[in-house]
Amino acid sequence: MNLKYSLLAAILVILGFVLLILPAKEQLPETNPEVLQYELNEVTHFISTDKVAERIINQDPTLLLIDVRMADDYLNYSLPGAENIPLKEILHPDWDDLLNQTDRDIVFYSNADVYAEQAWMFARRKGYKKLFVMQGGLNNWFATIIQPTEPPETSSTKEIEAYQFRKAAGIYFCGGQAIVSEVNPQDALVITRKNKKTKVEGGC
Amino acid sequence: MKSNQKERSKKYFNPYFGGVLLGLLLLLTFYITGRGLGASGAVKSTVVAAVHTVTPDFAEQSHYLSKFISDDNHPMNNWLVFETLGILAGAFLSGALSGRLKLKVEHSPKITSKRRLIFAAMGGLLFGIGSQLGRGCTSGAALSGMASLATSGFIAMITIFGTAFVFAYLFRKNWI
Amino acid sequence: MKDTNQRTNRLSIAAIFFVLVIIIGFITLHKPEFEFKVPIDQALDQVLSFEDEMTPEKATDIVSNNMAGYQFVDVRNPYEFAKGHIETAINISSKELLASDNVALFDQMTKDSVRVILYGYNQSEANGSWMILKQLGYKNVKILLGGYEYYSGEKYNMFSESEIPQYMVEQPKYNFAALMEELSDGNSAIKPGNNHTEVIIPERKKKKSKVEGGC
Amino acid sequence: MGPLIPLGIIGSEWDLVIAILIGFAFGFILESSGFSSSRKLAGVFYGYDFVVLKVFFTAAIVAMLGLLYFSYLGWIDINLVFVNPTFIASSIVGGIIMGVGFISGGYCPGTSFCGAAIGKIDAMIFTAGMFIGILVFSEAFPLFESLYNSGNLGSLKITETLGISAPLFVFVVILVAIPLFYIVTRIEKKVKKVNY
Repeated sequence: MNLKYSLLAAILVILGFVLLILPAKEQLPETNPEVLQYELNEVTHFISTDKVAERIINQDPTLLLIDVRMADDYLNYSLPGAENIPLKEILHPDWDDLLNQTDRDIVFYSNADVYAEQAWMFARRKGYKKLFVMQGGLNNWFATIIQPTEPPETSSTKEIEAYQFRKAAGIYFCGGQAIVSEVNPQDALVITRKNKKTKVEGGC
Repeated sequence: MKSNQKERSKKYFNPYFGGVLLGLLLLLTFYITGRGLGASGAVKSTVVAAVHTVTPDFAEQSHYLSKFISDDNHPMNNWLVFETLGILAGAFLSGALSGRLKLKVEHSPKITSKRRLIFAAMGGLLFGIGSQLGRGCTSGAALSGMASLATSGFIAMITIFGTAFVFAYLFRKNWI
Repeated sequence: MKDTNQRTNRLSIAAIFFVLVIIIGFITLHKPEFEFKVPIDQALDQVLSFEDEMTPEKATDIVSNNMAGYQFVDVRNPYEFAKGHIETAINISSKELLASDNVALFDQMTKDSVRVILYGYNQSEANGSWMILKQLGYKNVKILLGGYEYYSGEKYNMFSESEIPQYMVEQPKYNFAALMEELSDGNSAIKPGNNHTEVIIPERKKKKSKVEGGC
Repeated sequence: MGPLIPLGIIGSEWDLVIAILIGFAFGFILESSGFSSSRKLAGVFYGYDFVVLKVFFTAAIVAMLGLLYFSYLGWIDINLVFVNPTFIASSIVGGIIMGVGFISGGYCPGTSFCGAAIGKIDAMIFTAGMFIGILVFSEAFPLFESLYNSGNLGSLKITETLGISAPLFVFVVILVAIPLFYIVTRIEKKVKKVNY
């Protein structure tokens, strides 16, 4: 019986020791390249300018816009409520608190979507979640929201509705008073992931 | 007398076996729910529910209780309450299987049942206050806290057992 | 005593069960096939250096002079590829980028020090694949600015008045601030940091058609 | 991959079913280990029965080890595991009050439920006392409020407090626990048996 206890004790010690000599794992493991490749291919990281506009207008508290252009460009013009993290500073530890979260949808944008996607890629590689890229960037923002082109009359009602929304949104962003009718609320929402990662309330 | 003693202890699990099982269960609980086991929280929920039902105004005025009242979430509808119901059922089954079901007051032969009950009530009262102040009891704060390496768990463990040791001498008559 | 032994056996079984679970966990531990070889800060520096970006002019040069040591890789899907592509290009759709034979191909090209030039319809389409390959440690991979769109000449002179080549997609196409100023036309436009407090100013112009007014 | 419920892998509608099942196992193990007897529990303070200490420490070590291994194997996201916030002053005072309650009542909340379930009247009284205690606490809350909220250190982990890595800490705990188990077994044999 004593032998058995010694064996069990040995097992415990070995288990503890193995854990000790295992290489340390980072708190937030790097996202696997295959995962990133998959997300890029499925284009789950893009969010359209329409949806961004709608969420800004609705003052969605779960939206956080990040401008990855240089500070000068940001000061010159930026989307309402956007924070500025120039691409070259994206890895700076100062931004960890802002980026490493799961409460908000972070949307990166630049003039186009290349720099924003690069910022997305680096933040995503660091293991951060709920990150998106505004499709087409600010150039597309101006082309679609601020100065939308009117679709030909033959276009589908959906397109015309989208145009009317854009027009109204454009008025809103230019400081005018506009009643913004929502586009289809169903697909207006960003891909709402099923897993809500909330910290559970525990305790006794 | 001695054989009786052995007979009795045989009915219980080997303590290490119980410990390993409890550890695995705790691990499973963390794995499934992300939080540990607990017990005193259920009592709190029941108190909140009871007070809220009897005198709603009073509960809402109470600074402490009102923290746990919300309209859509009934206080009884609480993870820990259901867990506690499970504890009662599980303990009952275990007691039934080992033939330990018996209505009695367990106390040292040196003291009367009455004295034991008074001390039990006092202990319960203190535990009720202490568990709220310490944000959890032996299972919730100390055991689960230690397993999740929370500093509060170790503080709770050390203070609970340390204080009990210090006061053990005063209460020796009750137990030995 | 036999009974007590049985109980200790039970303990051993529980302990061994615990150990087994962990051992099985280690055996089945999924070792990722791919790992980023380039540290993240170096990868950022590489991107910021713009060294691995190739202009459409240079690409045209390579193709027309039949320069050796370059391989164009089209990351669009096979249908798009079939519709038209750079003559010497091969097709590795971005969905198949990490398939084992494609990885073997990239390895081979690295060994032969062939410079690989990725392109999609535009820069954005190849950007993800390019960054993944760079971070996997393929030093010889470049990206074609402007993508097939500009290479094929579809858009070459569309904005000829601009001095900046149009394949530089990150260049602003508008003077954002000035345009906003102009469009808001007296309405106080929402400025950065203003945190979109709604300024309600009655619309003055073109009251008749709401759709056209304002901006 | 885990924890399952916070990640939404198991729907929250299963939450309460799981609560009952886990509680059931919890109660069964506690009772079978002898935690339904107050005199067995109190034995740890007089040296005649160390079952509490053995079960408690074994369980804590197994769960600690398990959590770290699970985390290593990627089965559980350790950041989503609830860590009780540390309020240093109220933790200590609460612990002291609970310690006195423990030695006087002989139970703690979990074990008193077990005792009550198998018909221990003292356990039932203890539970009733607990109800009153919480009621008293909520009544006198303004009195405790400053203490209750003082010294908030957040969800602090012992590894952060001591500044050592988690594996090292667990290893040290194991190295301390094994001789401890051996010593208490020796003490148990020496101390006069108590019949209960």
